[in-house]
Parts: sequence; C-alpha cells; structure tokens
Amino acid sequence: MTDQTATSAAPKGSVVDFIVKYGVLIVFAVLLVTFWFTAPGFASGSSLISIVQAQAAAGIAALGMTLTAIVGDLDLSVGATAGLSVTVAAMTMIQFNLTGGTAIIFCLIAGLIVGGINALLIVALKIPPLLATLGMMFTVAGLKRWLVQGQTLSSGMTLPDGTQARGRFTENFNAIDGSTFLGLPISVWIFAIIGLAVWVFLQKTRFGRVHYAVGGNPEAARLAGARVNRYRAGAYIASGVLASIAGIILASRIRQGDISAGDSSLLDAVAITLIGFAVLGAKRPNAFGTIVGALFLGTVLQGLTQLGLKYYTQDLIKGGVLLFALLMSFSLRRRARKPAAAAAAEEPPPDSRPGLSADAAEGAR
Amino acid sequence: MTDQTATSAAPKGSVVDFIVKYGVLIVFAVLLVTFWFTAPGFASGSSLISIVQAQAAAGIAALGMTLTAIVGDLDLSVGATAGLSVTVAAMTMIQFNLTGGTAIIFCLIAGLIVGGINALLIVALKIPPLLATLGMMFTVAGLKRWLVQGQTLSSGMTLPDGTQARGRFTENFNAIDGSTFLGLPISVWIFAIIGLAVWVFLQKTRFGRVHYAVGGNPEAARLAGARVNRYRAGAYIASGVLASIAGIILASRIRQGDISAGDSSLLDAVAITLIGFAVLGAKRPNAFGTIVGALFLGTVLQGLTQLGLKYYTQDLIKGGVLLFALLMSFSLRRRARKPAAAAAAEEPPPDSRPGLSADAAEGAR
Amino acid sequence: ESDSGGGSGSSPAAEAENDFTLPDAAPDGFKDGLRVAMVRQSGIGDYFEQWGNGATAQMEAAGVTVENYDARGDNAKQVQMLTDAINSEPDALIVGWGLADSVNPKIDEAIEKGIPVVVYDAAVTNSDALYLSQDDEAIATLILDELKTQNPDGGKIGYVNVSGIAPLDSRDKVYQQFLKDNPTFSEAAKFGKYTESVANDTAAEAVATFQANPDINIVFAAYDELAKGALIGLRQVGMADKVKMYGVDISTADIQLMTEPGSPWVATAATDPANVGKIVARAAIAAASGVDLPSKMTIPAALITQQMLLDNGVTNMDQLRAALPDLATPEYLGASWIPTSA
Amino acid sequence: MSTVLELRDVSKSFGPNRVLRGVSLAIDRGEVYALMGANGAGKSTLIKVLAGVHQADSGQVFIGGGPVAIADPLAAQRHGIATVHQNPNDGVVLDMTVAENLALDTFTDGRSGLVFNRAKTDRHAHEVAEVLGMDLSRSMLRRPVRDLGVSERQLLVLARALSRRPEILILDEPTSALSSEEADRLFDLVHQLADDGNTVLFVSHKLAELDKISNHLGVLRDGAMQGEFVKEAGASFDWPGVLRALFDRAPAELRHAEQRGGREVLQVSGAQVYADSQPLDLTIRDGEVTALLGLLGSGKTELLEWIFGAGGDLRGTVTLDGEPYSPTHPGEAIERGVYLVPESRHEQAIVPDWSITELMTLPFAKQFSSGPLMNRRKERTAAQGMIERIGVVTRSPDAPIETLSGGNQQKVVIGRWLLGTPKALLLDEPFRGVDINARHDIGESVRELTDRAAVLVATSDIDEALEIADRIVVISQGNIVGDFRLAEASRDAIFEAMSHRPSAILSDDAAALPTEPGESA
Ligand SMILES: Nc1ncnc2c1ncn2[C@@H]1O[C@H](COP(=O)(O)OP(=O)(O)OP(=O)(O)O)[C@@H](O)[C@H]1O
Ligand SMILES: Nc1ncnc2c1ncn2[C@@H]1O[C@H](COP(=O)(O)OP(=O)(O)OP(=O)(O)O)[C@@H](O)[C@H]1O
Ligand SMILES: [Mg+2]
Ligand SMILES: [Mg+2]
Repeated sequence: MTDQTATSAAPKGSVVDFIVKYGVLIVFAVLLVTFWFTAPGFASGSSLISIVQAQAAAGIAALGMTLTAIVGDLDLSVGATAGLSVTVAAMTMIQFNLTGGTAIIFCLIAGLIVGGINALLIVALKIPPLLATLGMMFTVAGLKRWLVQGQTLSSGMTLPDGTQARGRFTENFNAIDGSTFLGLPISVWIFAIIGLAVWVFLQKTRFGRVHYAVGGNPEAARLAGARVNRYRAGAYIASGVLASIAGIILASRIRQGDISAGDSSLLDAVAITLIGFAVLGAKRPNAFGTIVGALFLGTVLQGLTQLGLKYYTQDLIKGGVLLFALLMSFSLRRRARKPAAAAAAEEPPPDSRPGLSADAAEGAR
Repeated sequence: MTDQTATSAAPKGSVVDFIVKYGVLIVFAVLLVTFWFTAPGFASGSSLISIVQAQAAAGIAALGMTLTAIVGDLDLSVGATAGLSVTVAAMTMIQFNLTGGTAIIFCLIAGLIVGGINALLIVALKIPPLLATLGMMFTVAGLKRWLVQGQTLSSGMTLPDGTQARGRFTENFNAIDGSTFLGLPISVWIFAIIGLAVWVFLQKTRFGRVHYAVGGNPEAARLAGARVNRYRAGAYIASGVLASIAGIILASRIRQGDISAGDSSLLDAVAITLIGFAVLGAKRPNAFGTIVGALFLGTVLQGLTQLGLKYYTQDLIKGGVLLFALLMSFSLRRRARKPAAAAAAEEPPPDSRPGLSADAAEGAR
Repeated sequence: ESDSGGGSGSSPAAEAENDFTLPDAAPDGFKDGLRVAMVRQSGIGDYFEQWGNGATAQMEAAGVTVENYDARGDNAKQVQMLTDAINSEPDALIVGWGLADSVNPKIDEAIEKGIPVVVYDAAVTNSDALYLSQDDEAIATLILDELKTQNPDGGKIGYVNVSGIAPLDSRDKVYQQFLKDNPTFSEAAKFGKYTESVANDTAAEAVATFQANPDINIVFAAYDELAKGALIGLRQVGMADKVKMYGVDISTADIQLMTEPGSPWVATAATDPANVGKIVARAAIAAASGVDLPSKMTIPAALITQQMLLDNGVTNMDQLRAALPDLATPEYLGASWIPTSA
Repeated sequence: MSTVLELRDVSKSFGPNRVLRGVSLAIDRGEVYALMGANGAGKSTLIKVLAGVHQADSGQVFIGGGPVAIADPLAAQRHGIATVHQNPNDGVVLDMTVAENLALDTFTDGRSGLVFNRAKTDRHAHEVAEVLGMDLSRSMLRRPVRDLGVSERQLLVLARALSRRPEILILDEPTSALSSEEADRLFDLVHQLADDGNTVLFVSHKLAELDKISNHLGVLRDGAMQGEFVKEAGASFDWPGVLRALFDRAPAELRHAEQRGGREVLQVSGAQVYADSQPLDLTIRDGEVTALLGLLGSGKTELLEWIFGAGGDLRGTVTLDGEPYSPTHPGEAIERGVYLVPESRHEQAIVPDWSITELMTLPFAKQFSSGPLMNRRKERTAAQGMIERIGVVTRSPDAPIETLSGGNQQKVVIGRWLLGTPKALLLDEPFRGVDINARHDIGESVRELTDRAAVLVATSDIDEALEIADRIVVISQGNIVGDFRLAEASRDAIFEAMSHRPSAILSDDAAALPTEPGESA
C-alpha cells in the first residue's frame, strides 16, 4: 500500500516525487559508499553483518512498534519489555537453573502478558495508546528491577536468600547471538525472518490491508465488517511478543542479567520507526521502511565509530542525518499541489498518527 | 475551555462524570493524606515545598510541551534543550567568566534558537512534529556534549586550549534554586508564575481560545481568520524557551556543567503532560492538568522515598499509580454517552493528538 | 567512579603482582604503526571521560593508533563493539568495564586469535589477559577508616549507593562489614537513584530522605555522581553545616565541590582516572609489543581530604597531582621506551 | 407483495435526548421506500439502528418476517443489509488508494483468499467500480482517496454497497454531494435493484428526486412517524400534505419577490479558475442575493476561497467598495468584512468538542474580549441572541456543537458571521443536507442581510438557486456561461447554460449491476 500511495504526493515522475520517494534510500546509499572508502574496517562483509546484528534487537522491537503505530500509536513499552525479558531469561537459567528452551518460552510468555495488558488497557479500557504504554513502560521497568532487587544476576552470585546461584546461561541460548548459520548470526536470521513476515503480512495479505484500514479509519473499517478491536489488540500483543524476542537476543548477547538492558532500545526503536515513515515517501508506518530505518541507523553508528568519532559527535551527526532524511521526504511535498477537491474535502483519518499530522498542518496556513 | 467541554462527556452530574472529572485529583488528595500520616518527614511545609521545587524544572518543560501538544504534538526535544541550557550556563560563567545575568540571557537565546528551528522544521518545512523534535533531540543532545567534549565544566578545570577555567557559578545565579523569597525558593516562584501565565493564556485569553481552535481543527481555525502557522510556530518557540528556563533552574541546582543534566527530564515531562490529559476529564493537553501532573508525580516520588522504598520499587508504584489514574478518567467513559457527531461521524481534530486517539478507538468497537 | 556494572562473577584467582616491571630495553615488537582497540562499557560521569582521555593521550604519545569504542553503559552494545574490534585485528585490545559473562567469551576469542588483552575492572576469567583494577575494597576501607577517625564517637549514616553495579557492590560489601564491626555507627537511611542524570535525580531523593531523617550527621556516597546529588540535597534542606560527607572518586568538578566554602564533603578516596587510563594504556602498548604481562595487577588509591585541598590551594586535577604525588604513578608499568604524555 | 423489512415500535435515546419514539414501518419486496424528515428528526439514527451501528433501546426489527437482532455491522451484512451513511467519510479510508477503498469489503471477506497483491486488488476494484460504470485509469486507482472530492468519495461508497447486490439497500442522503447526472445514474441502479426484487430505504430532503425514485414515502418528525404517502408511478406525492406532516405547519412561501441590487460591493475581474478556463469578471451588489450556480467541479469553491484569501492564486483583481482588495489570508478578508461559509461544514467550520458559543465567537474573539481576556458573559449573551434570531434548536448555548443535527449545525456556522459586520457574505453550498424548513430560516436571515451586505451563494442545485436568489450567475468549467435576473430565469435556459462537465470518475457507458449476487466478492 505504501508504495502504491507514495506516487500521489507529487505529479508522477517529477523530480520532487523521485526525491520524496527515494530520499532516505539515496542518503543511505551515499553513506554506505562514503564509509566504505573512508572508515577503516568498514569495507568488509563481517562489518556489514555486524551492522545488521547490532540492530537486530532494536529492529525487531521497532517492527512491533510499527504494527501498533499503524492502528494506534507508538508502543512506548517495548524497551522495558525487552529489558524484562532479559531479566526473565537470566532468572530462569541462572537463578532457577533451567534450560535455555524454558527461558525462551518464559520470555515469550512475559512479552505476551505485557502485550496483552497493553491491549486490555487500550482496547477494552479505552486508555489512549500512548498513555497506556507509557504507564506500562514505568510499571514494567520497575517490575524488572524489582524482580532482582536491582541486582545484576550472574552465575555464582549470592542470591538475596543467601544461597548461591548455581545455573548459568546455556550454550544453546548463547548460540542465538553467538553462533552463525550459513555464515550469518542466528540473531540476524531471526531479524530477517520476522522482518519478512511482518512485511508480507502488511503488504501482501488481506489482513494487512484491513490492518491499515483499521488504522486509517476505524469507523469505515468497522462498517466494512472488520473486527477493529481484534486488529488493535493483536497489534499490541504482537508488539509485546516481538519486544520479548528482542530481549532474548539481547540476553544471549549479554549472557547474564543486566538491569539496564533494553533501556536504550526504546528511543532507538522510535527513531527507527519514524525514519521508516520517510522511506519510499510512505509517510506512515510500514515494514519496509522500518527495516531500512534499522539498517540506516546501524550504518551511521558503525561508520562513525570506525571513523573514530566521539560518541557525542556521533549523536550530533545522527541527529543531523535524521533531520536531513526528513527534510528530503517531507519538505519537498509542498510544491506538489493537491487538486482543489482534495483541499475542499481535506480531513485526516480519525486515528491520525504522529507522522501523518503533517497533512493536517498542510491544510491550514 | 477544557473544563467547559469536559461535561459533554457524560450527562451532567452523574457519578461517572464526577469520577471522570475528579478521578486524578481524588487519587492525588488520597495520596497526600496517606503520606502525610505515614511518611516520616512528609508532614511539613518544607517537605511540600521541596516537592514543588523538585518538579519545577520538569514541570516548566512540561508546560512548554503542553503548548505544543495542543497545536501539534509532544515536543521531544525539551529534555535535550534543558541540558543544552545547563551547558550554556556553565560555559558562560565558568569558561568565559561572565556574569550570571549574561548566562541567563545566553540560555534563553539557546532555547529560542532550538525552538525556532523546531518551528521552522515543522511549520515551514512541514516535517511531522514528532519526527522533527526527535531529530532535534538527538542533534541538541550531541551538540551539548560536543561543546564541552563530554566533560563536566567546573571552575579550575583545564580547558581544551590548556588554559585554566577561572570563572565560577555566580552567587545570584545559584540563588535561583538556592535562595528563597517570602519563604519559597525562587525556582518555585518561577514555576508558579509560568504555570499561572500559561493557564491564563490558554483558558482566559482570546489567544488561548484560538490556540485550542488551531489544535482542534486547523482548517476551521484558518477559515475563521486564525493565523494558524503563527500559533504553531509560537508554541514550539515557547516550548524551547521554557525548556531553557527549566535548564537554568537545573544549572543553578547542580552549579556545574553536568553534561547528563536534563536527559531524564524528557520522560518526566511526557508523563506529566499525559497525566494532565486526565485531570478534570479534559482529555486534551491543558495547563492546569500539567501543573497537577507535576505535583502528582513529585508527591508520589517524595512520599515513597520517605517511606524508604528503593527506587526500583518506586518505578513500579509510579507506573501503577499512573495507570490507575488513567483507568479512572478514560475507562469509565464508555457508559458516558458521546455527543452525536462524535459517534455518528467519528472525526477527531485533523491534528489529533496522541491522547485523543481514544475517541477514534471508541468510535469503532 | 561509576556505574558500568562490572562482572560480579568470581574475580580472578591469581594474586596481584604489583611489583612487576617492564623490560628496560624496547622489545622488538615495539615498532611504528601499532594499533590498539579500546572498547569501554563506560558509564555516566566524568570519570570515564578522564580515564579515556588519559589512555588515549598516553598511546598517542607513544605513537600508537587508538581505535576508540565507547558503549556508553550499554552492555549489549559493548559485546557488539568487541566483535567489531576483534574483526579489525588490532595489536592489542583494551576492555574497560563490562559484565563478566558478557565480555569473557569475547576476551577468550581475542586471545585465541593471538590478540593480547588488557582488562580494566571487569572480572576476567582468562589468565592470559592482564586484569587491572583499582582496588575497590581498598578504596572503601581507606575512606571508611578516615570516616571513623574523624568521627570517633560514631554517628547516624545516610548511605548513598545503588545495587547491581559491580564496583559499587564490592564497596557495599566493605561498608556492610564496617557497620557490623562498628556498632557506634548506624545506617539511618539508604538512597540513591541511577538514571540518565544521576546527580540531579539523586538530589530529589536526598531532599526527601534528609527531611525524613534530620538526625543524619554523616553521609557516605559510593561514587561521586551520587555524592553530588547528596550534596545538592544537603544544601537544599540546610543540613550542610551539621553533616560530614565522605565520597569516592575525584575530578576537577569534585575538587570544586569539596573546596566550596562550607562544603560538607570532607574526604574522598580515589585514584586519578587519567593516571589509571595511562597505566592501562602502557600495559596495552607493552602487550602489543609482545611483552608477557602478569594476569593481575591493582592500582593503589589515595585519600584526599578537604583540609589537604584547602591547605595546598588545590583547584583542579593538575594541581592535585602536584600536591599529591601518590596520584601520578609514571613508574607503574612505565619504561624509558614508552614516551609519557603530559 | 410480501413485507421484507419491518420495524415495530423502535425507540432510541441518547442520554436525555429521545431521538426515536416508537417508530414502526414496513417495506415490501421490490419497493423503494422514501424516508423524509427535518434535520434532527432521527432518520440517520433509525438507519444506524438497522445498520448495527446503534442498538435500539426497545422495539423489534423483522427481516423476511422473522425477528432479528442486529448487534453490529457484520450482523447487518449477514442479514443482507448494505448501508451508505450520510457522511461519505465514514465509508472511506483517506490514506488508502481508490483501488483499496473499492476492494475494502473483499479484504474483510474470508472467501476472497489470503494473499492480496496489487493486481488482485485492482481486479476486485474494477469489478466494484463497473457497477456504477466508473472507468478507472491506473493513476486514478493509485490516488489516495484523500485527494478526491466529496462527490467522488460518495460514489466509491455507493459502488461498494451496490456491488454487494444487497437484499436491503439503505441510502442516507446519498445525493447531497452528487451532480444531477451522477444522481440520475444512481437512480437507474436503484430502480434496477428494486425491479430485481430487492428493497431500498432512501433518505433525502429533495422533493424532486423523491418523486422520481419512490412511490411510497414515510415522514419522520421528532423521532415518530407522522404519516405515510403512496402515489402512482410517474405521478407526484401530495407535497403540501407531506410538508404539513414534516413540520406541523405549512411550509413558508417558496418564492419571493425579486429585489433590485444596489451598490456594487465586490468587483472581481480577470480571475482564472482553471488552467483551461477563461479569465472571468463578476460584480456583486448589495440589496440582492446573487447565486453562483454550477455543477460539481465548475470552480465555485476555488473562486470563493480565492476571494476569501483562503485558496490558490487566480491571478485576478478584486475591489471592495471600490477600494483595492487582495487578502493573502482569511484573517485579512474578515477584517475587511468579507466572510465565507465553507463548503464542508465538518472539515472546514466545526471544531470538535466545542460549544455553540465558542464556535460562534471564534472569528470575532477580539470583539468579545476586554484586552486579551475573553468576556464569557458577553459572548454567551451574544450567542444566545443569535440562536434565537436564526432559530437554532438546542438546549443551551453551551451545548457541544456535535449534539446538534446537521441543519442546526449549519445555522450556527452561518449565524456566527452575522455577529460581525459583513460587507460581503459568501456561502458555499449552504444548503447541503439541510431540510426545507431550516433552508427557509437560513434563506430568510441571509436575505435580511442584503440591506447591509452583498450576498453570494454558491450552489449546484437549481431549485435552491431559484428559491434564494434575485440574480443567478451560471458557472461551468471555471467560465461564466450565463447571468440571469430571477424574473427572466427559466429552468430550460439555465439548464442549457449549465452544460455539465463529465464527472471526474464516471464514464459514459451505462451502469450495470453484477448479474450474480456477490459476484464481485
Ligand atoms: N451519537 C449520538 N449521541 C447523542 N445524540 C445524537 C447522536 N446521534 C444523533 N443524535 C441526536 O439525535 C437527533 C437525530 O439525529 P439524526 O442524525 O438521526 O437526525 P437526521 O434526521 O439524520 O438529521 P439530518 O437530516 O440533519 O441528517 C439529533 O438531535 C442529534 O443531535
Ligand atoms: N477544468 C478543470 N481543471 C482542473 N480541475 C477541475 C476542473 N474542473 C473541475 N476540477 C476539479 O473538480 C473538483 C471540484 O472543484 P470545486 O469544488 O471548485 O467545484 P465546485 O464548483 O465547488 O463543486 P462543488 O462545490 O459542488 O464541489 C476540484 O478538484 C477541481 O480541481
Ligand atoms: Mg441524517
Ligand atoms: Mg465546491
């Protein structure tokens, strides 16, 4: 759908339209090439792979956030949920000395529960999505620390009850981020598969179309016979589960408990999702854009690090690049004039999302 | 206006309506009383004052965020801007050895510039507010650290150019958070005055009326003669300036160029603003709600600390309280009838804000 | 020092060999174009900035190229960066802080690839790596002894610390023991908040806590960002004059706070982060040059009192180094063939 | 003939507001049942009950003789009911393409298979579009509906409803946004459906089209049936009777004496509406009402919005009372006394959740404030006065605007300009979805205004024009093609002039319903 509507922004084939559509991708390509020739160590397959690997967790969380952003609003609880699942994994394997498989199941259940509560709050209890997930963010972040009394669970440590933690992260669990399959880390495979799945779901299935319809105009979708609430609830539950998967990847990377894990994932996921708005001139959340956004961000970070820039210089540049990408895809639209009828009947979808408010702004001078 | 329309949510005088309207305030009152009798040291004027003082910075930032949330979207750059102004204050007084007055002026200018750029990006360049301010957040955060090479500026330190920083935070600058006037810290006075000003502006002046119109339906406001873009730009500029004032208070509290200052203000401000939605059943950003939200959060924090709860327990409870307040004000609305068109032709304001998307949700069930 | 959250796992069995010295003559391995990758988990506060600057300065002085990776407190990112660093095949690898179980697999991997590793303040298990650390037990003991001598007849302590962060946890152990051994001292309250801006957020808690416990007359803060927060709290509730504060770590910023008129911060135990960074750097250079290093060394800490700062008119780190020679230790892992930086 | 749809004693209240008070009616197979009612009579509510949007508080619905419970829109569909609601925007997703909007129902239909690529979507879209005989270019299929006009949106929704070949089709004021020729195409299809033995419930305010389409008419007033009327095909309903039933009083005199215009207030010269149209000159006097008559897309809105400083640049010049006048923003126009009542109330005039008072005083906030502070009492009294003057039906000036029915909302939107000091008042389609009585009330207050200001009414309905205007200017394709005094204005002459443009998305080949039920799915 995104690629279908993109063309509407400007007269077909115009330069403006081209840039609106490919702006981000072009910047991305330019950056890749630049780093390839300037950043020491960047020009290698392993380096490119580790870009994807680095973004796998945040990217998966962002994919969940994308699903919610379409039908509701950004899910602010993904970071906390990822962190929770790191803690759950650590408790399962280190504190209770259970297998990696069990840990994975517990993590997924944790994500399912958080997502379910979000869905309950938003769909059944009618709390505005942004508020509900913000509340859950605080609660889950608190819960995750409370579970371990703010301690870092690591094998051999003395537990609050005085006993010693016997267990440790199992080999097969560590393998998730540690081992490769066909030359690619398993975590990268997971990211790729989930990304593909979400993309197919949104772009190629009728459920995906309905999902967008529900986001675009719940009333219309409902009158067309869509079970609006199921889609909204589904999105938040999926987001919770995806966040917990992101947490599993983080855990298998950290290989022990870490109370601060996941905290940084939230802003990354938000940035990734929002960059996705600008990809292919979609101006709405979309799977392809989110995936590109993840790689885009990862490339910038990796390249700048390998150029030896200080973290604060990186933040500066990261922000600049983000703004630049935005300018390319949103600011050029003005010249593309809408037909008057559009102006006459201008009106946003009931559930207009942040990224879309630009249209409304355009309506009024 | 908010308090006027709140009644429309439910038949006048019904219990539901009462709770919808006063839910948060009731919880707030209950908490105050509970802490008053249970938390050691809470039951004292000085304790209450320090609640306000602790929230002054975040509260002022949240007031700016409220202005932007009405006509656009949450301003995500307030935290970074506050931090920037801490750094600017430190550089002015410590590095360049200038007076506190100069520092304040420079801080305000910094805020003005950031706000101006936000306004430019959003109004002139048509970037969706949330995206634009997110980009600015990264950029400004980077800039702030870059200015001081990630070091805390403190008098006596050796500057990059090898010379020694001679200056120090001046007495009158430190007085902002350090000294009291009529028994109240000056920072509290600043918060009170700004809060009052924003409230009067939004609720009592014709400009505030138009401001809400611009947020409610930009096109309708424009066709009623409102200079929509001026209001949108004004909001973001004001937000930048208010954030810098928040930064000034932080600076005079920390008395050093703490680079991490302000980073945590963002989420606090967001929480405060969103809690504000629920106050008096406004369901939209509003000054009074934001002020209550600030005190509400501060009280919870202070009370729990004095009850000796660890900070990870506090997050848990903070989140719970937030969710509870939300439930009270949003979930009870179902029984309360919505006005005709709201249900018939479900169409929230073109520029609908996160908090309002609940309406859309309700339209489709 | 800091957060970081180092590995609380069993720290190396090996005994510290602090008398180890480098060969007088430059080994053949010491040539131009050496590359050292420095991967820090790092954290919030000045300590890390000074530490990094010290290390970088020392290596550049010796003509070594530094590849700087800074995970800014994100453990997962640090692991990722270690992967990148190892891929770039440096002549030596510095690992600063980090969770034991997170970094150890990577350290082993590096050593298998023949990259010598110098670890600072992360519980390393591989005895082929050099484990350097400031001795947190020693630091805590040092400052608590001072606390005891300055308050012979005990007192009520406001304890500022957060759990889950290795160096802070090990200091906590010492503190808990101290409470057991000295019944005249009692803990009135514990607080401290670890967020993006520690000082400011801890301040709010400090205010609340001091109002709840006005009888506190001693404050012990486990690292300087926490100390800053407590200081703001004391100032705001006006208890600064009747409370003595003891902290850990030192920086120009801390010196200023300690020497402010009427500052309750009377003593701190610390190593000079820049100096520590330099030591780690020298170790890395030696390792890169093929010197065989021991598997554990600890860096001594010094006690810095408010009195001493005021007497010597110390206003910044440089002056402190001059006034307190123990802080700078050029001989420690130093050698004629390693040019030192200013 | 057997009864297909029957309502027995259906009631529905919204809070204190009893909207439906025991409505009963029965519709036979193959019948087109016309439902009339003043604004706020409860027509849309009745329809929403049938469509499963609202649940009746009491009463029963029978379909094919059996009692049914219509819990939600899906249930309604399962009973073979297809509904086109009053507001076309309830039926479309603005940010999805025309193709996707046409195919919306198939997306929610399990039988249509899981995978949906563009080709498949387009195929379904075409099947649906053919029903109304739309020819859709690829680029049209790709346009987001946001870029379409109200009428085009309405056509999409109609096509979707018709393509289902519902046994019971419900249309709520479907023609209010359509051009006459688009409407005719709709009537053909409705007749086809009925002839095939299906049933249609048709809501409208337009007498002429009800004569065309239906032989059985029910009148709803204040939520109760006020009587039913039957006529022979081709004949005409007993309108005086109907209107008496509509508003328990005889309707006001439709015709009025022509007034001669006075001063030239607004002079437009050299304005070019569309790239392919001629520059046009237009002079508007006070003392008379000028109607700008043209089909959808003839450029009325463009012209009005430009004069108001709200639209694009038509590269012409305007003088106001002889003075040069070129507003760059509506604000300037308002300061100069030029006011516009925009075309689509909901998107362009109403601020959600606002009270009548606040909405009325918005453009003149300054005059209702002392210094910067709003004067609540002053604005409330002013609003109260205006509510009485133009006869808005509401419980109080503080009532949220959305609790009013369409017609009353329109009165508020027009009345607020009378709070100012108008030199020229421009109204774009002021009578859309407004019942006859409200139309008269509005017409009167507008005509009263002519002694102080010039009035220009843009409309696409010739009857509206004849009813309100003293002078009728006909516009087509952005060109002025006729200028009549009311006296000399004959329908034929006007129709002649209005030579309509082909609708943006209707092709000329005749419409055809799918022969197989649900074929399009
Ligand atoms: N969801 C609702 N909540 C409260 N009141 C409502 C609601 N929907 C309709 N009403 C009220 O019910 C009455 C009838 O509304 P309805 O839309 O059915 O009238 P109508 O006959 O369709 O008028 P119009 O011809 O203008 O469309 C109006 O007074 C309206 O204010
Ligand atoms: N000749 C033309 N060239 C370009 N666009 C046209 C032309 N004719 C009509 N349109 C389009 O038709 C749509 C309707 O235009 P507009 O709203 O001004 O017509 P109108 O006379 O106001 O009709 P209505 O007010 O009944 O919708 C607009 O999108 C306009 O751009
Ligand atoms: Mg209706
Ligand atoms: Mg028009």
